[in-house]
Amino acid sequence: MRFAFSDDQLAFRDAVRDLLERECPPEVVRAAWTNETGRTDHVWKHLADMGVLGLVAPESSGGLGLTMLDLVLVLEETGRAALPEPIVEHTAVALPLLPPDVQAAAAAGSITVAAGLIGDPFVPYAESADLLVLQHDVALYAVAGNDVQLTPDASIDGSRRLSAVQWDPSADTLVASEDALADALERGALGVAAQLVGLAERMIEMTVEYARHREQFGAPIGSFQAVKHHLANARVKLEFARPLVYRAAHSIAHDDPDRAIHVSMAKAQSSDAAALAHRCADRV
Amino acid sequence: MRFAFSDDQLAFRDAVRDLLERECPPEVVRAAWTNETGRTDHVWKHLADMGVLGLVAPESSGGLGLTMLDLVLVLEETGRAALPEPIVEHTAVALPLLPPDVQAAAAAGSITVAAGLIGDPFVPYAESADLLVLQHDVALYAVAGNDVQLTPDASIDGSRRLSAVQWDPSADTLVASEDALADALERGALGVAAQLVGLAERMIEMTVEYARHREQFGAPIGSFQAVKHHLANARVKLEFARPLVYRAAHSIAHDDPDRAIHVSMAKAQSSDAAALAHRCADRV
Amino acid sequence: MDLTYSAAEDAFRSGAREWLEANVPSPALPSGDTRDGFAQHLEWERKLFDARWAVVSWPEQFGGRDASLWEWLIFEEEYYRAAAPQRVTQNGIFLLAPTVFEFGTPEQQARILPKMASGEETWCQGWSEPDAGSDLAAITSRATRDAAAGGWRLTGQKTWTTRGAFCTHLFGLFRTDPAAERHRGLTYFLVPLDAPGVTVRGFGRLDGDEGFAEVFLDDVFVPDHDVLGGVDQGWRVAMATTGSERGLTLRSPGRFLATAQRLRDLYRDVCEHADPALRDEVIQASIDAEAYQLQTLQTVTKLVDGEQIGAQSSMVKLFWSELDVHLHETALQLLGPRAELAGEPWMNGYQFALSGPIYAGTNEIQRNVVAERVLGLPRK
Amino acid sequence: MDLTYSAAEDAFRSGAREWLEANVPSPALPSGDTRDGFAQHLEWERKLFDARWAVVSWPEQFGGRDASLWEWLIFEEEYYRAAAPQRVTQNGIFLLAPTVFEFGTPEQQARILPKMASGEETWCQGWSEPDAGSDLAAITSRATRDAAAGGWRLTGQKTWTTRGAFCTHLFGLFRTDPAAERHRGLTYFLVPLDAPGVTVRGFGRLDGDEGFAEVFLDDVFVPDHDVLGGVDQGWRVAMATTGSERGLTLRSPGRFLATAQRLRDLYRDVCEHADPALRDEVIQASIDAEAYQLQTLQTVTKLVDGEQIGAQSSMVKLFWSELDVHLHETALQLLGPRAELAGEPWMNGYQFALSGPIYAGTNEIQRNVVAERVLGLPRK
Repeated sequence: MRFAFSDDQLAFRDAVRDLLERECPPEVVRAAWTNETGRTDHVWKHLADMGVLGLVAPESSGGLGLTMLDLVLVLEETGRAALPEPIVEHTAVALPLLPPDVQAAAAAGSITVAAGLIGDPFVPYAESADLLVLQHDVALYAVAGNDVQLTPDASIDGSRRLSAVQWDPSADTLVASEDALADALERGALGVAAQLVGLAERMIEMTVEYARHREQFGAPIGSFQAVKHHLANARVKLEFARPLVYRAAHSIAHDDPDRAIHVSMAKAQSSDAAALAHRCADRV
Repeated sequence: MRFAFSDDQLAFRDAVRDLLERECPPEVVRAAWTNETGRTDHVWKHLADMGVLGLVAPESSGGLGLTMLDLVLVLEETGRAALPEPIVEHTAVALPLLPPDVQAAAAAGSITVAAGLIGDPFVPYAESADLLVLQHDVALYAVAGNDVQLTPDASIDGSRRLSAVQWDPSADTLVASEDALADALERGALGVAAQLVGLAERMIEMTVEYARHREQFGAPIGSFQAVKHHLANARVKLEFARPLVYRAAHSIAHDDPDRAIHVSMAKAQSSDAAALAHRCADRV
Repeated sequence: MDLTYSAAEDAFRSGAREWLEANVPSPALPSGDTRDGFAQHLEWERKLFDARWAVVSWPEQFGGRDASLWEWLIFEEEYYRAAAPQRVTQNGIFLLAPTVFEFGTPEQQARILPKMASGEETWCQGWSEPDAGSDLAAITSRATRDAAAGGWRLTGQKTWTTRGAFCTHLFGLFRTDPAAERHRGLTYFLVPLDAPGVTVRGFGRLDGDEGFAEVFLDDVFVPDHDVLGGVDQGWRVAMATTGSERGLTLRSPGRFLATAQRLRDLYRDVCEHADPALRDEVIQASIDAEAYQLQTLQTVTKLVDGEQIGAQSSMVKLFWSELDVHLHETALQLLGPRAELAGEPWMNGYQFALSGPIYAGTNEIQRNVVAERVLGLPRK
Repeated sequence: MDLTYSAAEDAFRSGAREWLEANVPSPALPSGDTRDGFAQHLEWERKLFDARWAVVSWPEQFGGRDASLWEWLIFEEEYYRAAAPQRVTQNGIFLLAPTVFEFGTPEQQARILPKMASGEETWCQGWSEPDAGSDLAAITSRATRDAAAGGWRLTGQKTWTTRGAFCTHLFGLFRTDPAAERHRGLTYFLVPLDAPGVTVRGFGRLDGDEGFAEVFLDDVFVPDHDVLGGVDQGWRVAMATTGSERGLTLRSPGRFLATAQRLRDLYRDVCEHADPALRDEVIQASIDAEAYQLQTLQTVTKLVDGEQIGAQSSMVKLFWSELDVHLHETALQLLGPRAELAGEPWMNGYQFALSGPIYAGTNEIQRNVVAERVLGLPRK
């Protein structure tokens, strides 16, 4: 029993954090609200060069041949930076399903893969994607961007460029069915859970920073019990969400028979943690 | 439009409060946890003398001929005092259903009426009751204490002497069916809601009193924001429960077609208010 | 106790309902927090004014109907029931006007109120400064006496001014006696935003609207007749406004009753696929909306009886602001993925509701007020 | 990362499970907070000790198995899974013993620990006083030096002492230097309750049990060898105990995993008639119990790596105490009217759970600790 990441995993996480702090500061995120694609372009390329985009692809396709357990910390960092890119869809959901040549292009970041799953009528970043992995019934299909019809719609998050997608499934484009579909959905949910945990942590940090310096009634507002207790509650919620996320990543990486349950627990708890951190950040 | 009680109603409420402060202080409530009946005897008699027990019986039966709108403030006071007596069952549920002679005895407090409704396997105070109003299917029956078999059980509230009751319905003892049953259930639920509001108010008052005088870290604990905000939240919850209770009483008194909904709203909200006040009192 | 309306009140309701049904614009106007939307909203305000529905509770001479508090509540219920446009004049009508009625001279009332009611002059609030938010008494913008010119010269910065970029006037607090203790030495001024020395800079919110503004004042001359309620009396005068803001007039029950009704309609549309636990949330929000209405009826009865409401208004502000968040959060959960669409009214409402616990005195401050002034807990 | 147990650990689990299945008393013992129940629990403690399950993580010489932290967690899981009796010795084993291991002399360890493990000597905690609860440093009970007799004379009053009326010994803080600043000048003493000058008065709780006691000390002589960790060092020594109380050892995840399992069993029994919203509560409580276990595995990994946990223990205490209330509240809602029965185990558990946010440092104090020491917010 050992519930901790390896030094290599942590070092890689730190490297991604450094990269995103440098290349994806708040100005870059804000710029994506109004630019052409809603994305960052240069950060996408950096992530490819670092091996992040191809992290879970086999080495034969130019990937690092690693698992969701290695990816989870990296996705947490993308949540922390609020990275405006479809990295969960591209790397966690789609990459393992693609044929080797396409996988290689995706790992290199020379193409972008978006994903559209049943339950959500919109595909984020479909306009700038080269390939779309789309669900029909209990199967996934990889369809070229040219072969679909898009109807854009606006999200409140300016960087999330949404589109409704019209397309036709065919045997040629089938990439996953039944179990492989379930696995892909789990990887996606886990990826979002990791991002939410990273985002929650960052919101708490920024709020603490503000509360340490903003003064009212002659004292930093962070010295008032009401503010302290809001933040303490948010921090506790996060403390008991993160281990569920890491456990779910481990379960996916090891094909644990309970992995679907573990992913659901992780997603539910990290959503609540992020919502509480947001409320706290908003009010303080 | 005028959403307030009359001076007479308020004066009667004040008189009942005075009586209960004098005759039913905490020592009397505590004594009921271990005495023979779980009740107060002398307070029951005082309430009868004041007209409280017969408040909603017609004057021809020795009652005051008033309505649930007059009773609601009085029941609130019994909750405030945590009166260990089956007054909701006796006066709000049963009294209007009884034949004149029995009604007169109940109004005079020379008999006690308990009540057992479907959904609750226990009848409180059945052992010391002379008459039991019991539900079977969609009807109520008034059965003499001698004609039922009791199996006592212990509640965590020492004064609530519970019994499971074995009995047989018969046409002789039928006192209400269908609509009259629904009305009786509503009166009972409203009565409990009123008691919960009174109880919540008293818990908040006692907690405030404690927090004003208990010192830690060199200051009254009531000066700390954490304590203040707990209590403020409890007080707000109560503020927005009470009007629902009064409205429901008005709706019953005026046969408002929506009275069942109004009673449910009152009951739900006052339960939550009392639960929050309790949690606050417990923790402070 | 009498929970029915009189025949006259019922007739008032019918009148309002009929007029609103015939006149509420459809489709709905664009947001009043954009420049274009604001202009369209002003047209609507003019229409309301012409039909004498803009300020029903005001005296007829200023454009009202002398409506009672009951009638005002009825009008608000009907207004929100009809999903009529937001009131871009609300900061004037609901925040400044009560102060003008209480503290203004007859000359000020006659000069200010009719143009406010018609929307010819629009008012924004100059309370907050960069270092004075919850701690309003920390205001540093100052006014110095210009006896020769018969007035004051104002210098400083106001921020978080809702729709400041579109309004014509500002009301706010300025420090007239820097030597006095924090809460003293403030004066309540009325400032035309086209006065020399005023710079208004709108700033975008996260959602892209230019709904807030910073207002910079550099030696702006304001004549004596635009002091409201006496020199150095500003704190007392402003608190009267804050009282009405938190209490009865800013967020009437009709608003939340209408939102709760829309929430129940939404639930019926989607309940087949919704988490059954959300049903309880819909019901709780509906109960709370009714509780708010009933509590208001209690309060109005007290006011009619000549009682004061005082710190009770802090409980009211806590309740409606949390209720508004709850109503909208529940709706977003029911909507699922569609909730994130920029054009989704529930999402727009949610973003506004999130500010409820913060503006008009943060809920943390309100809880202190309830604890200290309603419950009697010690200040320190 | 490796989330599997070794073969040796699995074998340890099987051994514990088999012994517990064969030995856990059925029907359950009466409450250990009554005099009669306490005696029956001591018999059970003796049985645990004889089979070397009383203190698995202690060295063999004191009655333990030298079990690793992992094995200790496993034992706790099995203990609660088997619904074995509450540990009436817990205040000694979980609160005092870690301090004795860290600060005690070899003589003290040999004298105190084996009898604590066997239940021959039972320990209660003498922290709180009538005017020192959350503000523990306000302790006024004092110890004055008796150099001639080679010890100290203790005078004062301790209260809220769990099971004090049934225990043989008390550990607690007394003021040895009245001139020193609040947190200094305290000393940690071990006091036999049969010493001359000690009066123990049990007091009933609302539910009728005599589970708490007040302990009065009037010039009670305690020899030097019953000072733990040095004169005037009591605060530092006691905080080490408080750390373990809040952190790992007092409330192990096994306890809540077992309660969550019973809650799911209850839900399955009654779900046909239950409010569907309660399903979400059952699920949330189950997720939280798993989260608590996983967070503990993280923490144990850190401890095995030689890291400190420090103020993190305050987050742990906040979490399990709120979780325990939530588990039991949900159960009571599922039970309906039967919840109020005095013999209902969920109700008894609820009443105990309600004290969780209060004892071992109130949750208000813990939130201050998290804010100041985990998040770095300013003290004042």
